[in-house]
Amino acid sequence: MRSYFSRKLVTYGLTFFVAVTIDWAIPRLMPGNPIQGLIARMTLPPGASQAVTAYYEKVYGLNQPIWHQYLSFWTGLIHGNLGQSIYVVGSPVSSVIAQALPYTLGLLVPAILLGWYAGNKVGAMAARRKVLDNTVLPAGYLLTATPYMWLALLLAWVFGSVLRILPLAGGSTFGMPPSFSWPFIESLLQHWFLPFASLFLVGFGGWAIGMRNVIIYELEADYAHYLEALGAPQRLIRRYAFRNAMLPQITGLALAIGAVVAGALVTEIVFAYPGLGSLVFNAILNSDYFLLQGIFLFIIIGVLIANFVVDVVYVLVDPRTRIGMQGGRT
Amino acid sequence: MSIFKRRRGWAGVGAVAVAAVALLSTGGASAQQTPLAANYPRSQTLYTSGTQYGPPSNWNPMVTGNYATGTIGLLYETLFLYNPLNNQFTPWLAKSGSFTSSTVYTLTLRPGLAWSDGQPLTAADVVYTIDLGQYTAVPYHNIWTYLKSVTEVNTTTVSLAFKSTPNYQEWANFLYTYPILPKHIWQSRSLTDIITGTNPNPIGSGPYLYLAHDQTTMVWQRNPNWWGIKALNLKMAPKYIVDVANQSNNVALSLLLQDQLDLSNNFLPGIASLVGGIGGYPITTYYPKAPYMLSANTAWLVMNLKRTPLNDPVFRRALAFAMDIPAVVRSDYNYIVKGSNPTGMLPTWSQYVDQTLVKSLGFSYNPSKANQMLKSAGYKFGSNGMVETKSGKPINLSLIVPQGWSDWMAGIQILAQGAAKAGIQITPSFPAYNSLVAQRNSGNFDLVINNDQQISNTPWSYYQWMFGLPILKTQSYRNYGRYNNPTAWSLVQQLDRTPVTDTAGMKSAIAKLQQIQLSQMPVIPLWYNGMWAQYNTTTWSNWPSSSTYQTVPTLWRGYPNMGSVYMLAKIKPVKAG
Amino acid sequence: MSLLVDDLHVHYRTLSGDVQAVDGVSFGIADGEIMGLAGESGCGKSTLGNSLIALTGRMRYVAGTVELDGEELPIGVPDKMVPYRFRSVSLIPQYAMSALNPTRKIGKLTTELLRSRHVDPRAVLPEMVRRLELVQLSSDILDRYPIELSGGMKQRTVMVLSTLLNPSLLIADEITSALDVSTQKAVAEMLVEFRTRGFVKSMIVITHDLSILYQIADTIMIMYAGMMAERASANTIVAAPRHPYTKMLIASLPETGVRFDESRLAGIQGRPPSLLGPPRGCRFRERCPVAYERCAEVPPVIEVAPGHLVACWRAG
Amino acid sequence: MPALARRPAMSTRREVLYFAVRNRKLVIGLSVVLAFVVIAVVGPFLARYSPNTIGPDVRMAPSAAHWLGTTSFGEDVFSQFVYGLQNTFVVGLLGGGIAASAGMVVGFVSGYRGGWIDEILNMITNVFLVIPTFAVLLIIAAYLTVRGVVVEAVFIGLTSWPWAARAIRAQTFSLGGREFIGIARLSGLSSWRIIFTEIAPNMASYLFMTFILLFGGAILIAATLDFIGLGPTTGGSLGLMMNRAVLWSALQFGMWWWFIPPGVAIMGVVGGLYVMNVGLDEVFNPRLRAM
Repeated sequence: MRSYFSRKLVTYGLTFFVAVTIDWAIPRLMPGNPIQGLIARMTLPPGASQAVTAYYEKVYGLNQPIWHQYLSFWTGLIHGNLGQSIYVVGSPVSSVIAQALPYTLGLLVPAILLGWYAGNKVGAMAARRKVLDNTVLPAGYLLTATPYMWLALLLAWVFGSVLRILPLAGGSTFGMPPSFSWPFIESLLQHWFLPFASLFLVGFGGWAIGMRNVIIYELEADYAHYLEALGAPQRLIRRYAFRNAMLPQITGLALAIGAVVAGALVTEIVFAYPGLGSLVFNAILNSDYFLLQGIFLFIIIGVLIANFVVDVVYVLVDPRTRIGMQGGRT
Repeated sequence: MSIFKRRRGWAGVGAVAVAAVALLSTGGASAQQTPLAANYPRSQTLYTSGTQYGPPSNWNPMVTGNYATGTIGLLYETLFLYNPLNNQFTPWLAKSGSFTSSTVYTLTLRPGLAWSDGQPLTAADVVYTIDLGQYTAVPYHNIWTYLKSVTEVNTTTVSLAFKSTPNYQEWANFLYTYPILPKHIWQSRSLTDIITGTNPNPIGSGPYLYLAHDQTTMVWQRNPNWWGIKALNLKMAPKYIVDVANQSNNVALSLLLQDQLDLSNNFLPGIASLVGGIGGYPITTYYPKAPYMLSANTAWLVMNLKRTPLNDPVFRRALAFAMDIPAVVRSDYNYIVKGSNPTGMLPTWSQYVDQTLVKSLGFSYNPSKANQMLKSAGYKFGSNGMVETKSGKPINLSLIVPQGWSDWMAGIQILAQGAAKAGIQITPSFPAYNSLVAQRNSGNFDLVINNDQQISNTPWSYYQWMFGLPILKTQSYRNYGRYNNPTAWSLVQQLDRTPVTDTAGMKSAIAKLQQIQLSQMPVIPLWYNGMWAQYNTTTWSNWPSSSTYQTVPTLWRGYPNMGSVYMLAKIKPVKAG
Repeated sequence: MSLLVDDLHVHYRTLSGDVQAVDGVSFGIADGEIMGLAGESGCGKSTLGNSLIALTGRMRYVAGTVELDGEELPIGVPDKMVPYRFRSVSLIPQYAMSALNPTRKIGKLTTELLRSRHVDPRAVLPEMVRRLELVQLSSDILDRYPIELSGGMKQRTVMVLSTLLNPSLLIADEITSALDVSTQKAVAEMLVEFRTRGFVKSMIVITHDLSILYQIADTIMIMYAGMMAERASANTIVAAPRHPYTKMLIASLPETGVRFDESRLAGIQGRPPSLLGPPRGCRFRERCPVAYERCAEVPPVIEVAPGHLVACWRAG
Repeated sequence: MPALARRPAMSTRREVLYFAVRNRKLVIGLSVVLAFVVIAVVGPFLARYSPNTIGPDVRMAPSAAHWLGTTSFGEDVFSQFVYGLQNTFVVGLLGGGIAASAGMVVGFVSGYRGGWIDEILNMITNVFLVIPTFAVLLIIAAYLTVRGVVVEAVFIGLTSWPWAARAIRAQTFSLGGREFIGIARLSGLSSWRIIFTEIAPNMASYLFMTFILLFGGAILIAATLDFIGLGPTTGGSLGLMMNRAVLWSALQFGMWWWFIPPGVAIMGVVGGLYVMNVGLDEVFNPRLRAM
């Protein structure tokens, strides 16, 4: 078991290193200079613009040779310093992200987990009931084939524009200072609901179908037939099938996280939700290297942690891998 | 493992479903009520948006393109205000200011000015602020190219000596553009901090105080001790101003329609069809009919004069005739903007337009004429009907605007279609803003649209942008097309040194510049971008309009000191609160 | 007689129509008898075996009766069969290696299975431990997952599990085909031991492997194309077969006759007929060296000697 | 074993065909996809306006003159729709094709060769799986000034192969242990030959299904990129239609005809592909066939 995890940790470590390096490099390989853009918005007279450029390059360390920037990036990272944002001028990247992160996590974590959970439940139910199968299956296919933002658009249109019962944009009512008061929490929940629903529904559809299909495979497995021959009731067989079908679904969860993150990014843009998605979008438009790096770092760490958790859960749930790791016979 | 236990799981899902239903039912009720009651009383709060496209993070007036909405105007104040709608300078922090000799300007401050921390605002602050400009990286460094010295005569009087004939136009511009800073706070700061710092917890002199901010909002609170209450008998109407940062105009439109915004300074596509009660929305604008909006600046087609065939004035003039501006005004903007005068002069500067020149050298969309001009100039045309160079190489001009600037993105597609009718092939493309800046500044482009120069006290600002010399390797500020005409540049400088009161002198210099501009066509004026302002009259009324009072209706950077601070005093709450 | 099968017809549904996989088979098995069931692939032997316990998806009961210990088994009605399964009729499947749920420990699986059949596991588990020891498995395996066991161990576990409730009839379907020769022998001997100890009353052992049957079976039934060809004591089948097919089958084996799989049967010309619409008369006719005009009629099953049944005109 | 197994008359190919035409999921999925293909192919001949020509009738609801109404600029939504649909198929085929090829190469080599090659390829696959490739796509897209549909498809293809590689690796791995591969190996055939003549044909159905999933995936990714405004700058697309509909406040003005059709088409095509895929699974996998 230890060797398994140390091996995993090495993989994760290497992946982290490579991924972060790529995310560091890509913005810098692209044309355009963030400082130039910043200065351009200031419309400064010629002399001033050069001098100000020099100041900002120094502030952001962009006057250093590229290898030095790379090294400083890692040293900064180790000290928990992600640098200064360019888009949100003068704010440390970490504080910019810290403001947006709760919104994104608040959307993503429930949407992923509830979507996964409910999808698997309903998928398993569909596999055993014809009526449910005939309704859940088509609905599931349509949902999982729906682009996140289009579902978001539809929900926004119906609930925000036509019925006008839910807000169309933002994370809470603009200008309402955050507090632990009921009006603020209510406002938070109202703004949260539609983006959450669009993420949840798409995920739900995919998981429901996946579960339904895997269960059908499992019900055709030898152990199911054997149990049937020994007169075991369908209830027991279904329970085993469900349990075994969960395993590929757990692995699938790890693979799906990247896609859901992408979905969250666009959904946030549709609803102008103040999470990482809107931030990424603006960081890109403003060539904000530091903010981009910082957000990526969080996404990468998030995805890695999620993957690791899934790995651990999988090991706990599937005796085959667990036994394999204990050196048991395979 | 709990994930396999059914009951608990369903209970969880059930709870979420119940919560969702509860949300939906209560959401319906509260979204229509006033959800803000608890915090900023709705009837005393002005909600606005349109300036801030990112989170407010910076209250440093030196960071000119990024400071939070209202930093200059609501918080820090200028010596004068300038109202471009009636071409009037109004003393603000200054009681008066005038040239007491040909090279000396004497400035008198109002008595009783104070900073929000209680310290008096005196001549020393003015001297400190102007002196800061000696540093190259300070945005108004250019004043020291003609300024010799600044001295404090007494606590309310400052004397400024100029090196020679003052650059009257630039100086007048400075007086209402840059604010006076509190010396007692700023003098201890490092230069880097002054140039690039965020200036949190700012101490200003203006009618509003910093109250709070978060990722999407900036909240200002009325300054009860503001000097202007007594001195100007002005009282700002809203107790709170909440500026909403948003990324998209369609979101702003939603908020405006839902009464969550009172003043939207965003470009709102299709707003024309909603103004005047269509659809029952209480939305109004400055003008009740087209163009609905005042004009804020000119959108210019900047051509790279270093490239063939754009180095040929004949080609450039033909291109001007191929710009289907009426189609842009109609289809892109639904008539909320106006096509530009051939000189590019904003409507407020119409007195400076040389009408005879415009008659002889002006242009309007005429594809067949453009085509004819190219033919008679010896340009060849390919089998597809598209113009080629005189040596028979195909011409395909790339026209760039920044990614995400939706009205321009649509606009250049319309322009490209119109130009094709004249036989000129234009390919629109949309690089990211910074990428566009890099291409533009380094001269690596064919065509780009630019509107950096805003409405101001003087057409000089337009001409120095158009003809500015010298041409550097990187043109970071002006003359992106790299038009090299020393005659024109000296005329611009001559204009600069013409006193603002000498209208005749200004006109004569400008006429000469317009002669060069229209015949050489270094840039092509397209349309006037609107001074976007949409008012929701549910909570606040008495907005600036052609029929009420003439004040610029936007809180964009630079506009409070062009008079919109008056708007804040003149609007009236619909319900007393 | 513990088992009496009378004129059983079971069809196998396919795209092109019903395959008459078991087409009128009758036989009986005495208490304590081990009957071997042999024949080429597709002769219907597995279908016959399965139909006695659980019809799978594509099998369809058509006609005939099955009586076990004097009680008729409702084999055509799956729901009604449930009470008999495991308790009266049990199965050691072909796929014994993968018959155990991979994510359950064997003990837990057994407990859950027993509970689902309303048997108190505490009453049965000590016996299970004894029987595991009998097949040389430690009781530790109850605390293990199937993946921790070798193929042979899994096989033996399934044997013990399937016979835990002392069924009257055990159907052992190709249980040795996946094992190596020495294990085969051990497993076969255990089957006999199970019978001897009374864990099962009677047994049908379905296999390709005549040599195994020779070792353990009391009687052997040879099937051909959905019908019974010959049935007799194991010695008689090997030493004195009467049906031409049996003769050829025995002859085609190497001396120490191990298995007759597809390739070895090359000795017999031709292929079995399609059971979609089988020919009238004797189904072996096409390949039979001694066929004559009479064979166009279905040959009756004749008892040529006590307990020796042959379905061939020539046998009479 | 049933007698069927011995009957050579019913060849595997015929059997697959037999089940294929009777599988409801396959038939429905394929019909939906084909219906959209027909619209994409025939549509341009029916369209009476060119997709980006501005017209005098703005914000018109669907009518006889404009079947799907007009945009804020008076462009014909139907014309944009059919051309966008064409591009959707181009992106899907090309992006899905590139991803499938990359996934196959990596998966085959990794699964067949094993050893350190496998370790390295596995690592690369993992990195790609963990990196938010969509975010990387965003950055790349943002900086490519001129982007065509083809460029977009290539980038999508190059970033969406990892899960396919992983799945194909596993399949190859299990096939590699089979007897016939061992025989091929002993006979001295080169690795590539074994992969392409022995392994790939044995996984043909699996590979085809992988391609279909990648096809649908590429369409979704492209739609997302386009929606953010980072899609093709030349030519239209369904995602771009939605992007412009949002930017120009179609939601607020109730111009549902501007943003509903593109979404329906994407959902239809991708959903059709997915349903088809399950149908194919049932056709190729005898255990799942219902009689």
